[in-house]
Amino acid sequence: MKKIKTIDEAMEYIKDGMTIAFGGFMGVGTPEKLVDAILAKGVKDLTIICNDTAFPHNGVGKLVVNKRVKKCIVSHVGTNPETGRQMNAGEMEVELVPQGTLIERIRSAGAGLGGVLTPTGIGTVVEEGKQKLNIQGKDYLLELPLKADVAMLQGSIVDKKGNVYYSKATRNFNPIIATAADLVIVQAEKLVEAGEIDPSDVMTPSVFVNIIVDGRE
Amino acid sequence: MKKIKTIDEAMEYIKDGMTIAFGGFMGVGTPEKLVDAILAKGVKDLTIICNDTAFPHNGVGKLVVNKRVKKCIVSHVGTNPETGRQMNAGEMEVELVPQGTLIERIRSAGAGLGGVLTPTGIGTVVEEGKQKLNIQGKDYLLELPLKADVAMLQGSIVDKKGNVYYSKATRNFNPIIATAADLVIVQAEKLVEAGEIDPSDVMTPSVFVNIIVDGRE
Amino acid sequence: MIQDKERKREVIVKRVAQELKDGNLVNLGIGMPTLVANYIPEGVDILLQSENGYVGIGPGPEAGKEDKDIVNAGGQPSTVVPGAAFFDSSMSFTIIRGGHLDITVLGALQVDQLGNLANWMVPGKMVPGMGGAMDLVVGAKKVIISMEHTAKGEAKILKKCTLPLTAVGVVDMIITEMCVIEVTKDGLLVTELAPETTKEEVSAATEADLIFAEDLKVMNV
Amino acid sequence: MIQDKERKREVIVKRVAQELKDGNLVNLGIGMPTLVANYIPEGVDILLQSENGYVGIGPGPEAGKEDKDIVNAGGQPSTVVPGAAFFDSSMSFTIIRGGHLDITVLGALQVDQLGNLANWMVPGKMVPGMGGAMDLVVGAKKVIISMEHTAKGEAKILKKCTLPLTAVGVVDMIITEMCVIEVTKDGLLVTELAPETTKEEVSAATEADLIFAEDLKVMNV
Repeated sequence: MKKIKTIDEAMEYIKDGMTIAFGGFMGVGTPEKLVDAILAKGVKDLTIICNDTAFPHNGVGKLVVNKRVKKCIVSHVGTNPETGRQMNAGEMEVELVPQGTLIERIRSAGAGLGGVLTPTGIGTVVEEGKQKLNIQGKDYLLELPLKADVAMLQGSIVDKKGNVYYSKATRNFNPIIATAADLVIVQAEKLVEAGEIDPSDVMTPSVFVNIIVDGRE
Repeated sequence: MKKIKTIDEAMEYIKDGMTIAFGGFMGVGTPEKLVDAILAKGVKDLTIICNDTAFPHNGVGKLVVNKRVKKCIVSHVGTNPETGRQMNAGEMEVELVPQGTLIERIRSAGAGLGGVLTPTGIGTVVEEGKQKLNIQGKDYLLELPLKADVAMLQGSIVDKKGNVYYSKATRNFNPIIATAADLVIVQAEKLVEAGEIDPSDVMTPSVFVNIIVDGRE
Repeated sequence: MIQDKERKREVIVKRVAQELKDGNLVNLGIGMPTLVANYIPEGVDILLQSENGYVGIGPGPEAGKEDKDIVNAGGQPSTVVPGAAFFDSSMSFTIIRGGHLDITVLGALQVDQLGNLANWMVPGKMVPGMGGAMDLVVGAKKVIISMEHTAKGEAKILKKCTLPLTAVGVVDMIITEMCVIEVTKDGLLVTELAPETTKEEVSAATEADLIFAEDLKVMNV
Repeated sequence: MIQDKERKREVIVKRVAQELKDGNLVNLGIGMPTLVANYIPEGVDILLQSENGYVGIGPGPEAGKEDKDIVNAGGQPSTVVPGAAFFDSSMSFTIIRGGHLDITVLGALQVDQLGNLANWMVPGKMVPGMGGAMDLVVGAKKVIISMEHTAKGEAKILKKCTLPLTAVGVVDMIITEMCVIEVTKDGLLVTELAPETTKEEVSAATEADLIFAEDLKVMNV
C-alpha cells in the first residue's frame, strides 16, 4: 500500500463540482500547496467545508477570491470580504453553521452516527427547516451528518504509513475531517518512516489516510 | 487553585450511593489505588460506569467481588464470573450497553449534546423502550447522555495544573469520562510541574480535573 | 457621563476583569473583550480558552518571535502559558457547549430584557457568521456582554431584539461604560453606575425597562 | 468430514486468512478469530485493530517482556508494530461504527439465512455482554463469522435465530470446518466445501436452507 504520491498524481482525483473539506482555522492548518494545486489545475464549482473562509491571501480564502467555489459550508466569513461580496451578489452560496455544530456534524458522519442533537441554535434562524426534539425536558436541534468527497489535511509530521501529528493550533478541524471523506489527502510538512512518530502521539491514525503528498516538494 | 490532595482527602468526597465512572479496559487504565481506597473506606451501594467489570482481582472487578456495587453500566462482564453470579442471583443490577454506544453516551453528556443517534442495537433487545428515528432513510436509536457524580482516572503523567497524558492502551475511556462528571479525580502514576508535558501531548486538559492524587503515595 | 472613547473602553474592560475569579476558565471574544486579559486582578489565576483549540492563551508574541502554528481565534499570532493544552475542534466545543467554561465575554449588536442576544448579523449588510458565538453563549456558565452602551446614539439594550438572534435568554450580565446590569427573572437590574453617570442618563440611553438596585454602587474603575 | 478438533480450527482460520487483502484494516474477535493472524498470506500487509484503542496489534510478547500498558481487547498482554497508533475509545468506535473497518471476524452462537447474528447471550445462562460486537457487525464493511459448523451436534446455521440477536442482516460470510457460505439476497450460497466433505454432510449439519454454487470449489486449506 504505497500512499506517497506527487501533488500532480494526487490532483488527478480532484474534479469540478466536488465537495472538499479542508483543515485549518483562519488558514492555520490548511494545506496551502494543495490549495495552490487546485488553483493551478483550474478545478471549479467546488463545495468547500471549512471552519471559515480565512483571509483573501491564504487558506481556502484563495479559492473564494479566484471564484472556484460554488458553495461554502463554514461558521465564519468575516475575515474575507470577498466571501461577503460574492454572497451578497448571489455569486456564491454560503451555509453558515455554528462552529460547534459544524465540527460535530462532520464527526457524526465519520463516526457512523445519524446526526447531532444540539441545544445550539434553538430560537434562532439556524433552527429553520430542522427537526426539534425535546429530550428530558430540553429542546435540541437535529443537525445532519456532513461528509465530503475529499478531505485535505495539513500534517506537521506524517509517517509513510499515513499516521499524522499536528503541531500546536494547526490541529483544529484536521483530525475530524480525516474521518468523514471518501478520499483523504495529507500534505506532509515533514515526512518520516513508520514508527518514528510515537504511537501515543499519533493524532490521525493511518487508517484514515489514502494519499500522502510531500509538502517540501 | 491547589488540586493536589492526599487519597484520604479525596475520599472525603466519596459517599454511599454515588455514581462513579472509572477509566480502564479489563482493568488496564483503572486507578487501582482509588479503587482500594473505596474498599478501605467501606463505601457501598455504588452505581459504576466502566467498559467492563474486569477480572475478580483487578480494576472495578474488586468492587463487584466485595459487594460494593448496586448497579453497573458496562458493555461486558464475561471476564468476571462474580458479576454474572450476582446478576443472575438478583443481587446486582447490570445494564449492558454496546461499547461504542456506552462511550458515545458518556461523550454526549460531556459535550452538552442531547444524546446519541446510533444504528447499533437496531432490531435487538437493546432497542427496547427507546425512541427510534428514521433519518435519511435509515433507522437510528436515540441513546441518552450518561453522566457520573465522580470520574476516577488513571493518568500516566499528570502535571500540577491537572493536565493528563495516558500511556499507550491505558487511555481507553479515561479522557471521555473526564468530561462527564461533577467531580474528576486523577491518580497520577507520575506527577510533574506545569509545562513539563508538551501542550500538544496533553490528552485531558487541566480544565476537567478537580483533584490530583499522587499514585506513588 | 464618560465621553472619551479610550476611557469608555478602559471602564468596560476593567470592570469585566473584576468578574473573573481564581481558577476560572474564560473565553474572551475577538475585539474589546480580548483586552480584559490586561486587567486581571493580582492573585487571580485564570485560564483563557481559544475556540480554535487550546487553553492557556499567553500574551501576544514579541515582533519577530511569532510561532506560525499558534494563532488565536481571530487569526492573530499568540502564545501559550506553561500548563497549556492543545486539542482538536471537537474537544474545543466539548469544553464550550458541555458547560465546562465558567465565563464567556463577548460583544453585542443588541441585547434585550429577556436576556436575548443578537451579535452575528445585520441582514443585507454585515454577515460575518456566528463562528463559535452561538455555542459559547449556550454553553458557558456565565455570559457577560461587554459593549458600549449605545451605537451612534441608538439604543442597543432593548425591550426586544430586532436583529436575528444569537441565542434566547442566555445573557447573565451586561457591562457598559455607563453601568453594570444583571439579567434577572424580574428584568434588567442595574447594580452599578459608572463614575460621573446618573440614573437618568442611563435610562435615556436605554430602550429596555430598567430596575435600579436599592444598594446601587459606583463601578470601581 | 473433518473430525479432529485441532484440524477443524486450522481449516477455519486458514480459510478466513485468505479473505484478508493487502491494506485491509481488520478486527479479529477474541478466541479462535485471533489465530487468523498466524496465517496471513505472504505479501499481504494488513493492520489489526483492537477495540480498547489502537491499530497495529503485533505478536504476543515474550514471557517476561510484557508491557503492562498494552493489552488486547481480551485483556491479554500484547505488542504493537511500527506504524501503530493509540487512541481513546471514542476514536476506536469512530473507526468501527463509521465504516472504516474493512473486515471483522467473529464467532457466533447462531447465524440465520437472513444474515442475522446471535453471539452475545443465552438467556438465563451465559450473559457475557455484547462488548464491541454489536458495533463491529453494524459498522464493518465485511462481517465474517468463523465458527465450528455445529455445537455438540446441534445446528448453529438456522432458518431463523432463536437466541437474542446481536444485529439484523449483517453477516456477509460464514466459514466453518465444513464449508464457506456467502449470505446473498437469495439465501445462503455454499461456494466451497472443505476437503473430504460432501454436500449431504453439510446439509445434514445445517438447519437453514442452502444453495450450492454451480462452480462449487474445494477449500484451499
